[in-house]
Amino acid sequence: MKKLINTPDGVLADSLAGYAAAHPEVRVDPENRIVYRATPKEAGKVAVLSGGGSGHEPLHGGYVGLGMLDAAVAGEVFTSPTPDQVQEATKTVDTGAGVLHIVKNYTGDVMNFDMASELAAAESGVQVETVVVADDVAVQDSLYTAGRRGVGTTVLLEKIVGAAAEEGRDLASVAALAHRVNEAGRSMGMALTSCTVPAAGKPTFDLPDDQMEIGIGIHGEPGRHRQALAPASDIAQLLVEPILADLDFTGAPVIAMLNGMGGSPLIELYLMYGEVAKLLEAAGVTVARPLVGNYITSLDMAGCSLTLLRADDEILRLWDAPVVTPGLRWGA
Amino acid sequence: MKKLINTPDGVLADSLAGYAAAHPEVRVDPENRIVYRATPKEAGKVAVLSGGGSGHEPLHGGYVGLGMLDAAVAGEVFTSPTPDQVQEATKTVDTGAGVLHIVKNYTGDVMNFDMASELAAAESGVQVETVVVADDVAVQDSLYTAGRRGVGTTVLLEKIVGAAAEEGRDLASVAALAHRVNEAGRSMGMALTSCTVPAAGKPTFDLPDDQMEIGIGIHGEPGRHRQALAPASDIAQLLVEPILADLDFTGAPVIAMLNGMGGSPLIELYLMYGEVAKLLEAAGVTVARPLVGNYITSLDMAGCSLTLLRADDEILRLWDAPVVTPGLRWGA
Amino acid sequence: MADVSLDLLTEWLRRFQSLVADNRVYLTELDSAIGDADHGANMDRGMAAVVAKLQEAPPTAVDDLFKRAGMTLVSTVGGASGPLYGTFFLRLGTSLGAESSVTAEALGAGLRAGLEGVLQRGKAEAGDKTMYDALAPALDAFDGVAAGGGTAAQAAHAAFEAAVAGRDATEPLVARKGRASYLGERSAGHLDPGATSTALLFQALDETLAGSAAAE
Amino acid sequence: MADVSLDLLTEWLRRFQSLVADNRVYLTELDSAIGDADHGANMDRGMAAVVAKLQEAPPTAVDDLFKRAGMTLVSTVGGASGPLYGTFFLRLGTSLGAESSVTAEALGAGLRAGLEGVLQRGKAEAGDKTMYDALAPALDAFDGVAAGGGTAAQAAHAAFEAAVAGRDATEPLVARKGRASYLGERSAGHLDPGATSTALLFQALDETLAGSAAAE
Ligand SMILES: Nc1ncnc2c1ncn2[C@@H]1O[C@H](COP(=O)(O)OP(=O)(O)O)[C@@H](O)[C@H]1O
Ligand SMILES: Nc1ncnc2c1ncn2[C@@H]1O[C@H](COP(=O)(O)OP(=O)(O)O)[C@@H](O)[C@H]1O
Ligand SMILES: [Mg+2]
Ligand SMILES: [Mg+2]
Ligand SMILES: [Mg+2]
Ligand SMILES: [Mg+2]
Repeated sequence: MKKLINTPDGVLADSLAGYAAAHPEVRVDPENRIVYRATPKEAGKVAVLSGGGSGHEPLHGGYVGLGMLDAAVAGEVFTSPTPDQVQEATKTVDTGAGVLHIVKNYTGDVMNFDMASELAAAESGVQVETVVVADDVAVQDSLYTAGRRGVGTTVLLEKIVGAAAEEGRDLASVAALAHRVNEAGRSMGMALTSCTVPAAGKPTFDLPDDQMEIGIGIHGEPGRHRQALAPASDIAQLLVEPILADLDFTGAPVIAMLNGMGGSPLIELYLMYGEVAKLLEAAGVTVARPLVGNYITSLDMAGCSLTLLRADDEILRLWDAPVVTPGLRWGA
Repeated sequence: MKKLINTPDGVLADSLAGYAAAHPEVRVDPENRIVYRATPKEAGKVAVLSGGGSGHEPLHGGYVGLGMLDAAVAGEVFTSPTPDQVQEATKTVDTGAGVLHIVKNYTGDVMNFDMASELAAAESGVQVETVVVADDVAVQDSLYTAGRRGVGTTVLLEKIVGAAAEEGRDLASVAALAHRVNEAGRSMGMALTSCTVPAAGKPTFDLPDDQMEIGIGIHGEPGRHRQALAPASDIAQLLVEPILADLDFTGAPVIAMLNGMGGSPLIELYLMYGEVAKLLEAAGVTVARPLVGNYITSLDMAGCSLTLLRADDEILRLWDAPVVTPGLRWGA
Repeated sequence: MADVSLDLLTEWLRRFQSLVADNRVYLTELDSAIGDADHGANMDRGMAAVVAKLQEAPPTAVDDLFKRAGMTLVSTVGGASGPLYGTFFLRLGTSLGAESSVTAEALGAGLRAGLEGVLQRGKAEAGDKTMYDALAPALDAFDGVAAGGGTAAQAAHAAFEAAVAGRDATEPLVARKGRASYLGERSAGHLDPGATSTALLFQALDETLAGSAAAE
Repeated sequence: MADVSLDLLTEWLRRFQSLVADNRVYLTELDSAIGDADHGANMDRGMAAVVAKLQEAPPTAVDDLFKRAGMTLVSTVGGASGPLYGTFFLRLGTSLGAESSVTAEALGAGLRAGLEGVLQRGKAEAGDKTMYDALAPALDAFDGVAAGGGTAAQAAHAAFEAAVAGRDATEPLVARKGRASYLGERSAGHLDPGATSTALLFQALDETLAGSAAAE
């Protein structure tokens, strides 16, 4: 395993220490592994909180700041944070207007956040609403399964909902918007290589030099199927088709994110976006806001994912609103 | 070779096409492989131009925009652009106040840019000044060699000089500032893995699983020496020490960039920055502005580099000035 | 028939911790195949914390033992296994009194309360390829022996064997819960990591009680 | 003693192109060891463009042939080899007239003008481990044979042998110019890629002229 780390077990603590040193505009609670805004939001505004396993940077810590999150709670690599951590962050960011929890749909995340909101309501009376992001079309959705994974839409949702909270909307309205965004987003991912979890010390799966995995998530879990390595134009098709088959993206402005998994360089991500853009245009989909880069990663995995969000004027306005975070910044 | 590409020879053209699709705020000339601002600078202001081989994204195309570059000229992967391309860009961006060429110190880059400024002066009378960035302390500097490589300081210089040009300073003053910044910057890099040049199809060098390269540049060239893989704290020392030995960084505000080589995820880069920050503090160096991320990369290489710039109030003010580019953005 | 003492129950958790530590790499390998390669690290981190907590202050009674173990797991593990194992031990503790020993029947009832907690949190059903598939048969076996007048040690041994059989039966299953469910058909052909750690839990109970006073 | 015709000189460049194409991978491998793994791709891209240009419109005279080749290399290669090989051919073309053939002496003088251009651009010295280390001895050998009354073919053969020897002599050298210089001592033990492509240039000239009218 080749990584810029000290010890496998110290990765999270050491990385958070570096994050704190690099970004005076956030405040890191090293004990509870929580990233807060250095300057808290004004009283009376809904607080927006997210969290999950680490290894997806800049998600979530990189999205703490004006116009996006108030706090991000970090679990161990690929492991949801605990209820205690989430509860601590929830109590701290509440200004009286309640807290929105943005949770990616994984059994562990959902259970830990559920326990946290039970605790928060019982012990401190904080009002909590939760949106569970579930947008991965690689996963079949059914009543009898864990449902779709939460992937790329999380980034877009944190931005849009963060802007709404900044405007001073109430908790019910912010939560309703969150659900609306979740329902309008779809993602699909692929990998050229496996990632390596530090504590595991070797790649999660073996992938021959001439094969790729289609339908991967962001935790190094193998995908839905494996197939021969293909040109970028074919890969674009494998990402675009299942998304368009799942939801109609025509007739509305679309936010499109071509996301890198952590080990693929920008030159390749732009190239992939070019292929995707061609297919979307041919399918009559209008990309109003493109976003290309590493936004929700899977450690050092090479590969990419595509997220499309069917937007409207309100969502676009919130998307364009100022955001000042280490991971996403514009308008201020 | 596992890459998100169509064909090895088409990488640059395809990636530029995607870049153009993703960023309506820039204009791409696909034939000459030049990235321009979509809205050119006001007449009478000095234009700032850079360029070089591709594979270092976001450098240079990602730094085109308000407060930074007016144009970036892209060569093939790791190959300087040609004089024709540079001359074309130079003529296009000149508003009458002259053009600053920011060139990284490599034999090929220097020769091609030299030929371009000869052509530009002869054929179109454009006034050109050139700064050759040479900041890599891994390379011994001497009259009889090609001199130090230009690496990380290039990013900082493009930002600072771009802000000065935006203020309306004249060419001589902008060029003088560029030389001053170049003399105040030092970098040192290391690699955990080699990169793979698409046209070569396999890693440039073989690096055993338990070894790392110290003193690498940004073109996949092997480093000054190879040694056993070490913890991040030791690696930080290998980067910090030669830089501090080369220039005194105490008693002035310092801009510090911990840069990823393209294949190392953010969680590791922050961790490395934490180690570096500890060493700098112990050495009495005051980091006024930290920057952590992938800013000048080497395709898919895993590894990182450290750049320190000895700043002053003027340089800090220019650093903080608004910048609106795909790769670096704040203040607007 | 001797009751199971607080010391033995504490020893059970210690032994579980050491089995988990020994199998850390194996559990993570199982989780690499159909999950996210952290089940070994998660369980090891959690049980190490439990043992450390018990070291700090010895448990005062059987309910205290399991409640503290459960709370420690909830607050140190995260992931799916943290709330599931945590709730399991919390409910087990809650169902017991502030006693210094338990009967085989009471232990069986407590374990079942734990199972109910797991079901409430995770909503797994038989055959979903989760820890439930080892836990449920283990408890059935335990209760069967205890109800027939067997010792706690005999019940634990039967539970261990049933847990192993349950664990092995997860191999051909297509997962419907947890991360493995994302793999669809590709999840078949692999043991479930959580069912495997659950088998270790009953191996630890079996080994602890065998040859102890509770075996009389 | 027959002059070297425009056709033969055009054939020289064609043959160089095909040798470069055949050795593309090899040249890139050499550049991987001590450079940035692109010399094969660079030379191949450039010479393919030269041949395409000549295909579009056949050269009208020897100066036109080499000037166009040089300009095409400058505008399609980039890197270090673009300006160096480009300048080499540009100067060679400039030193010749609008003739349809050249004498061995004139060709030698033209090649030397090319060498001067390379020196002016690159400022390399003997032993810096660059293409200069193959080019300079090749020209010395060419001039020696031509001055002694040898045919152009004989001169080209001697030049080829000297270029090969010069190329081989770069192996133990520590580079002082170009990217290889960054490696310091580690650059020793490898052939210089540019010296290797320069040897191909003279191999092409040798093969073109051997058995031609210019050999008479
Ligand atoms: N809904 C559920 N009900 C019961 N057990 C579950 C459920 N979801 C997951 N599990 C168990 O959790 C195990 C995985 O635990 P672990 O790897 O520690 O957490 P995570 O899946 O969050 O990475 C699975 O092997 C499975 O036995
Ligand atoms: N200053 C110089 N003078 C002469 N030849 C040089 C000089 N610098 C580099 N070269 C030649 O250029 C070759 C490398 O060419 P190439 O790989 O195409 O360009 P780059 O180094 O820009 O990647 C070297 O092997 C060397 O022979
Ligand atoms: Mg996990
Ligand atoms: Mg090159
Ligand atoms: Mg897991
Ligand atoms: Mg090269």
